[in-house]
Amino acid sequence: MKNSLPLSLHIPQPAARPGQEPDFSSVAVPPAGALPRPEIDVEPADIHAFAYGLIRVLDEDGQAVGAWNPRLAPQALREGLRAMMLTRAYDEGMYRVQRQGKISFYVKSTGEEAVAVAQAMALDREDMGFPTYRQQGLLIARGYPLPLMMGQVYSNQGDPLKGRQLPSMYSSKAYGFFSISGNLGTQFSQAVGWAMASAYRGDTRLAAAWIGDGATAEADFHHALTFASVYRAPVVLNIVNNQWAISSFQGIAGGERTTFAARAIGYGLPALRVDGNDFLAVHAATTWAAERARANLGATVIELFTYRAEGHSTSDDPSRYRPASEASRWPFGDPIERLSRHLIALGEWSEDQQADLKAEVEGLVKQTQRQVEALPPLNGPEGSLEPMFTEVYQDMPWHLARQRQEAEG
Amino acid sequence: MKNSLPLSLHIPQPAARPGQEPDFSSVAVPPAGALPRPEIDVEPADIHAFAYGLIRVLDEDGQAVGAWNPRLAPQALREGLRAMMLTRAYDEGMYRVQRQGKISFYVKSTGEEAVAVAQAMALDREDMGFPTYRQQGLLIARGYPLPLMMGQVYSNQGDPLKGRQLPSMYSSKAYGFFSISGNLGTQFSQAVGWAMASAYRGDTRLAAAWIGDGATAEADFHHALTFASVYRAPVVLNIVNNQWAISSFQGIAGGERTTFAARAIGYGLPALRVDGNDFLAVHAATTWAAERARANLGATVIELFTYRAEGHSTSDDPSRYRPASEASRWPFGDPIERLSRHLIALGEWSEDQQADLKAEVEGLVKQTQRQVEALPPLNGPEGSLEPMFTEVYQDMPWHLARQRQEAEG
Amino acid sequence: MAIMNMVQALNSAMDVLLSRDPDVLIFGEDVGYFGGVFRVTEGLQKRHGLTRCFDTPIGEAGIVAMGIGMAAYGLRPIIEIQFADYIYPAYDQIVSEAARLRYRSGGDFTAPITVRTPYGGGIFGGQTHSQSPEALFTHVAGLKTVIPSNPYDAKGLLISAVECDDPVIFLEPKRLYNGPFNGHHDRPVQPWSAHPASQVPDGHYVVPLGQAAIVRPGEAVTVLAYGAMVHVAMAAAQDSEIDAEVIDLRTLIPLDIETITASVRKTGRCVIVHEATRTSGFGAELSALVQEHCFHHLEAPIERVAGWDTPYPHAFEWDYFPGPARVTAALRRAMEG
Amino acid sequence: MAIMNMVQALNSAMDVLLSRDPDVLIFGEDVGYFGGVFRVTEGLQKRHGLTRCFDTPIGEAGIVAMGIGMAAYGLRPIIEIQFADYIYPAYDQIVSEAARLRYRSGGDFTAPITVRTPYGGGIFGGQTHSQSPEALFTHVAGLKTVIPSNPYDAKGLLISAVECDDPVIFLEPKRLYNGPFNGHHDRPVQPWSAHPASQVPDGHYVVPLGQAAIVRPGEAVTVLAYGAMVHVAMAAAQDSEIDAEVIDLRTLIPLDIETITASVRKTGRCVIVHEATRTSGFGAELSALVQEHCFHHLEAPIERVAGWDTPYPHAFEWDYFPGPARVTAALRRAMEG
Ligand SMILES: Cc1ncc(C[n+]2csc(CCOP(=O)(O)OP(=O)(O)O)c2C)c(N)n1
Ligand SMILES: Cc1ncc(C[n+]2csc(CCOP(=O)(O)OP(=O)(O)O)c2C)c(N)n1
Ligand SMILES: [Mg+2]
Ligand SMILES: [Mg+2]
Repeated sequence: MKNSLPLSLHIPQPAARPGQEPDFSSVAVPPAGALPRPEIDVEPADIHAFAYGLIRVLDEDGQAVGAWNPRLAPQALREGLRAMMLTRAYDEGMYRVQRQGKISFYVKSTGEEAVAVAQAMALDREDMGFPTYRQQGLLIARGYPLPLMMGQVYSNQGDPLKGRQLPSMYSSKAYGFFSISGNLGTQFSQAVGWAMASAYRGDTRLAAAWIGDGATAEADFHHALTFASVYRAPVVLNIVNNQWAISSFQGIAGGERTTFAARAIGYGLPALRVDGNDFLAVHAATTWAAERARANLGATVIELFTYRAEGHSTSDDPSRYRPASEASRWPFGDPIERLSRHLIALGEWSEDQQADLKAEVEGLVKQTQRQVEALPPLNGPEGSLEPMFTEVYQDMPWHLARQRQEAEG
Repeated sequence: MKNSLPLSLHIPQPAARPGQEPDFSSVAVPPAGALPRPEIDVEPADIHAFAYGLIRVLDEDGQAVGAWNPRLAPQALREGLRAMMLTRAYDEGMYRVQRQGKISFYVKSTGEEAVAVAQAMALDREDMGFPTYRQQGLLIARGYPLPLMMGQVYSNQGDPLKGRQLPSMYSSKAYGFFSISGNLGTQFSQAVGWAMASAYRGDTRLAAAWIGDGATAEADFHHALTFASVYRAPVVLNIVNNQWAISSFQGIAGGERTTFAARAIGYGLPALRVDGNDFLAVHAATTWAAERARANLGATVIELFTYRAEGHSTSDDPSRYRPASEASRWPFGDPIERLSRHLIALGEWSEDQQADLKAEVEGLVKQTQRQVEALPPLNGPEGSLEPMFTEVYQDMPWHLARQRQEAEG
Repeated sequence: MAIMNMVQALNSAMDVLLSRDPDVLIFGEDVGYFGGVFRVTEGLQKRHGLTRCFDTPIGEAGIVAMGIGMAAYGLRPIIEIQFADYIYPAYDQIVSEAARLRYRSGGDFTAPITVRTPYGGGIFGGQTHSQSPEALFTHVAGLKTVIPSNPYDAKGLLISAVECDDPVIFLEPKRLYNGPFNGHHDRPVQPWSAHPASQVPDGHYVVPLGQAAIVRPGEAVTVLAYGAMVHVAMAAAQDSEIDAEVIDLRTLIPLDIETITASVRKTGRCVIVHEATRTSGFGAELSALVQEHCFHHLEAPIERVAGWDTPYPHAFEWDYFPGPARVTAALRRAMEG
Repeated sequence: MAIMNMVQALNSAMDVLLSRDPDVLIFGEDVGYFGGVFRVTEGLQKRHGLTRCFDTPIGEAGIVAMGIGMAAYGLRPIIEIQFADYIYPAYDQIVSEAARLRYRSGGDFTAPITVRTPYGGGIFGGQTHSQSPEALFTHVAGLKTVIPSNPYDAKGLLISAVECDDPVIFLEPKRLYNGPFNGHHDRPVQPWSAHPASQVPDGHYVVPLGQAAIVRPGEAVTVLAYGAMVHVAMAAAQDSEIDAEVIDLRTLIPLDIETITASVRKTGRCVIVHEATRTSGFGAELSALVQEHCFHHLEAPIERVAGWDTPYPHAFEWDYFPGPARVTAALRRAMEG
C-alpha cells in the first residue's frame, strides 16, 4: 500500500506580488444574465451550480439582463447610487482625518459599497443586520444620522457608544445594525440565534449576517451554517469575498480549490455566488434569499465576489504584499461606476447629475465633520470618567464603584 | 418584499422514540457494487455523487462485488475477522467488569468494529491514528498488548497512563495511536497538523483521524477540513456516523437534510460515503484515500455509515430515547456476521471455525482480565502519589514539588 | 414546599421560569427529549413543548452564540453546557461577546444568558469531567459567577440568574446533585432529605445574587467556601472541633465582601477552600481581598486549600479532591500561625 | 552585539532558531510574506523558505491545533496569534490539549509549542487590541507563561521558550515593541537605543525561564511587575523618590518565588502592578503568595495596581492604562499603611 514518494507541504501563493503584474487570469468572468433564477423553494441539492457560477445582471454596456434582473424603479436605483456614493465620500473623509491624526483608526469599504447598500435595500427595514466592520453602507442606506456615525469614529461626546469602541465599530438597534465585534466571525453565529428567536416568537423579521472570506475559517462560520441548517433559521448568511484578508489572499482562507459559496453545500443549504460589484445582482440574490427565509424555508448562503480596493484599514499598507495596480485591474469594475452607467443607459441619469451628486455627498461629509469635530472629548475638562465604569453590568457592583472612586480621585 | 407569514422554528425529530416501531424507511440501501471506483487523482468536484451514495462491496449473499472489491487475501480477511471479534469480546468483558463495579466507566464499539479494524489494516503500520474513544479496534488490529489496554481501563499499576485518564482513553505512540482526549473533536484538527509535519519533513507517513457524527458540529471539524484543504495535508479524515450522539440523533448534528460526507465538498476535498458495516468497503475506501494522500494529492473525507448498537457508554441507557429494538433492525446488518458469511461463501471459513474463534477470543479476554485484575491499585499501600504530580511539566516546578510534599505529608 | 435534591430543585426552577415567562427557553446537548445527562431538564420538553427545551448540535461556541443572538433579540435563554470541562470552546463567545455586549454597544444590546454547567470532582470522572473553571470567569468583567451548594439556594439562585439582565455563569457542583457530599468518600453519603436546605418551595422565589450565607457561625476562624467545599468545610469544622465560621459565598462575582470582612475582622484568621487548581484560582482573589480589607486584623497567614496544580487524575480521585483532612490541617495551621 | 528594539530582538531570536534547528517553523495570520502586522517575522520567509514561516487561515483554534499536531510529530512550532485578544477561540486547544498532553499520555506525546502574542494597552487599540489575558493561562497546569520587558530578555526568553519541552504562552507587551514606554503618554517616548537592554547579542543565548530580575534594587518597598508595567514601575519609583526595589518577573509560571520572598522579607512592603483587570488577575496570586510566604514580615497591606474591571475603553486609553501616577499613589500607601 505504501510507496516511498516523499510527501511535500503545499503553501498557497497569490498570482502576483509587489513588483509583478496583477494577474486575474484564473478568475472566470461569465457573461451577465447567463444563469436562470430558480424558484425559492428549490431543493438546495438541485442548485449546486450556483455555488460555482456567478450571478450577474449588469452587462458591459450597462444594461440589466437575464432572469435575475430585479427590475427596480429608477428612483430606487438613484437612492442606491446616492447611498453608495455617500458611503465612499464618508470613507474618504474619515480616512483623511485619520491621516491627520484626529482619529486613531478607520476602515474603508471602497469598491465594496454595492454589498451593504444593495443588501440593505433588498432586506426589510425591520430585519436585523449582523455586520462586520466593512458594512458601514448598511447604516448609510438605512439613513442612520451621519453625525452619530462620525461621533462614533471621533470617539468624542458625539459618540453614541460613549467612547468605548474602536472607530468603525458602530451599533444601532434602532437601525437594525448589531454591535460590531472586533473579534472576527463571532456575530455570524449570533445572527442565527437572533433569527431563531424571531422564528420562536412567530415574528416576521429576518436576520442577515456578513463575514469576510478570511474569517470563514473561524469556528463561528461553521457553527452558523450548522445551526442554521439544523433549525432552518430565517437568516441570510453573506460571505464578502474581497480576495484578501489582511495580507493573505483568499487561497489561504481555503479558496484555492473551490468557492466560498460552496461551503453551504455540505450543510444542505442553498448557495448563491454573486458579482458583488453589480448592484442589481446583489439586490436580486438578497431578495431571493430573503423570500426563501420568509417562507420558512430557512437560510441561504451568498458569496459576494468583490475586491477590497484599498488597504485593510488605516494600519495597513497593501503595496507591501500585492501589486499596487491590482485594484484597478479587477475584472468586475467599480460598483458605483457600473450603477451610474446603468442609470444613464436607462435615460434616468446624466454625467452632470453624477457630478452634482458627488459634490453634494462630499459637501455633506465635510460639513458633518466640522460639526462633529467641534464636540469636546469624553474625558476632557468638560467630560467625565463615568462611561468607563457604567454598563459593564446593568447595576454597578461595589468593586467597580470603588474603582470609579479611585479613578476620579 | 415582506409578507406576513409568521416564522416558525424547526426542531429535528428522529423517526422513532421508545414505544414506537423502529423506522429506517428514510435510509436508502443501495445495492452492493453499484458505484465505480474513480482514479485517485480525480478532481474532487467530479465526484460529488460519492458524498451522497454509499460504497458497498458485500452483497446480501456474502459475495464481494463491484469495482471497490479490495480483493484481500483470505488470510487478511481472517485476521480482520479475528480482530473484530476480539474487539467485541474485549468490549463485552470490560462492560461486565464495569457493571460489577470494578472499573468506573467504559465505552463499547459494538456494531462498529469494521470501522477501526478495516481502517487499521488498510493504513500503513507507521501511519498515525487520531482516534475517538470508539476506535479501540485500531489498537487491537495493530496487536497492542491486551494487558496494557486492560491496565488502562483498570487504572491500576498495569496502566501505562499511570491512572491519569478515564478508562478507554488510551494512548500509544509506538502503536500509532494518539492520546485520546475527553474533549470531542480536538484531535481531528491536530491530525492535520501531524500530517503537515510529515509532509514538511518529506516523510512518507500519513495521519488518519476519526470523529463522530455528533462531534462534526465542533469547531475542530471545520478547522481540520479548512487546514487540510489549504495545505493539501496527507490525512484521512473519517466521520463515523453511527446515527446517534448520546441521546440526540444525527439530525441534530446537521444530518437531516444532507450527508456528513457532503461537508467535504465545500472545502474542495473528495468525499466517500461508505457502508461502515461492510469490512471490504471500509478497507477499499480507506485504501483509496491513503493512496491519494501518499501521492501528495491531499486529504479525503470518509463518512462511515454505521449504527451504535449499544449505549453511548456505561453511563448511558439508550432505551430512554430510542426504540430498544432499533439496533437489530439496522438495514446494514452486523459487520462481524457479514465478514464471516463472506469467508464461508468463499470456502475459507466455517461455522465451526467461527465458534472456535469466538471461544478463543473470549478466553483470551477472561484470562487477561484475571491477570490485570490482580495488579495492585496505584495509590494503595504498595503505590505512590508520585504519578499525580509528575509529567505536568517536563521538570517539576517548585510549587508542584511543594504540593507533592504536602500530599504525601 | 417539597423535599428536593439539587437536581430536582434546579428542574423546579426552570419549570417555574418556563411557566411564567414565554421568553425563557432552554437548550443544550441532550437536554431535550432525554432531559440531560444529569437529568436536570427531565420532563421540561414534554411539559412545555419542543421549542422551549431542545437539543443542540455538539458545538459549545455555537450553542452560546445562539443564546447571545436570542438574548439580543429579547429572549432569556438558559444554556446547558454538559460538563464545565467542555465550556472552553465557547470561551470566546462568553468572554468577547456575552460579557462585552452591553458595554460596547452603549447599552443598546444586552446578553442576559444563563450558562448552567456541572462542575467539580468526586465522581471518578477523570480530567475531563471534574474541572472547576470558575476563576476563568471571575477574571472577566461583565460576567456574574454563581455557585450554589444546596437545593434551596440552587433554585433561588437560578431564578435570580435567569431574571438578571447580565450574563451569568452558573456552576453546579455535580457531586452534590444527589446528596450533600462532604468529602468523606469512605463514609455513607447522606441523602438531601436529611439536610434542611432540601426543603424547597414549589413556586417562584429568589435567592439574590451577591449575598453570601453564614452556614455555620463561629468565632475562631473564617472559612470561605462554595459548592461542594461548603460541605467539606462543615465536616472539617466538626472533625477539628475548631469554632470555625463557615461562609458559603454563593456568588463569586459580585462578591459579598461585607459578610467576608465582617467575619475575618472578628476571627482574625481565614481559610479559603476550593476544588480548582490552586495557582490563580479564585482563592487567590479571596486571599488578596481579605488581606487588603482586613490586614490589621489578621493574626495568621491566610490559608488556601485547593486542588493540586495538576490535571484531575482519574485513579487518584480522593488524593486530588480537597477533603476534610486537608481543610482540618489548614484550620489547625490557621489557629497556630 | 547590536542595538535592537523589541521587534528586532524577537525577529533575531526566531532567525537564530530557524537557522539552528530544521524542526523549528513559524506560522500565524499574516506572518509569512508580509512579516506580521507588527513586523516581528519580517524577512523570515524570504530568508528561510516558504514552509518555514507561512500564513494560516484565520482560525486560531485550528492554528494551535495544527501546532499541537506538529509538535506531537516532533517539530517545534512557533505560533503567532495576531493579538492576545484573539487567543480565546484557541483556548480549548491550549488548555484541554497542549497543556494536558504530556500528563494524560503518560509522557508518550508532548506538545512543545510556543504561542507568541502581542498583548496590553497603550496603543488606542480599544477593547479588542489591548487585553492582558495572562491570568487565564497561569491558572492552567501544564502551561508556562512568559512576559519579557526589554529586547535582551525578549530574545533570550523566546529562545528558552522554544527550546523548552513544555507549551509556553509568550506574551509580548506591544506598547514596548518600539520603545521602553513608561506610561507618561504626555512625555516623549525614549527609543530602545537609549536603554541598556537594547544591546542584544547576534547569535544564540538564553535567558532561563523561571528567573526574575531585580531591575532596580531598593530597600523600602518591593514592586512586582512584568511587561510594560516594569517601565511604569521604574518611572513611579523615580517620580515618588521612594527607594523601591523593582522586580521584573519575566516568567509568571514557573514563578521565581525566591527572589520575590527575599525582597519582601527585606522591605516588608509590596506593590503589585499589572495591566490586566484586577479581579482574579495574576496580581491576586502574587498577593496570596507574598502573604503566605512573608506574612510575618509584612508591615503594610500588599497593594495591587491593575486595570479596572471593565473592558478596555477606546477613548479612555490613559484613564484605563495603569500609569506612574497610580503606582506612585500605591507606593505612598504602602509606605504609610
Ligand atoms: C478572532 C480574530 N482573529 C484575528 C483578527 C485580526 N484581523 C482583523 S481583520 C483580519 C482580516 C479579515 O479578513 P476578511 O475576513 O477577509 O475580511 P476583510 O477585512 O477582507 O473585509 C484579521 C486577521 C481579528 N480581528 N479577530
Ligand atoms: C467538547 C465536548 N462536548 C461535549 C462532550 C460530551 N459528550 C461526550 S460523547 C458525546 C456524544 C458524541 O457523539 P458522536 O460524536 O456522534 O460520537 P459517538 O459517541 O456516537 O461515537 C458528548 C455530547 C464532550 N466529551 N466534549
Ligand atoms: Mg477579505
Ligand atoms: Mg455518533
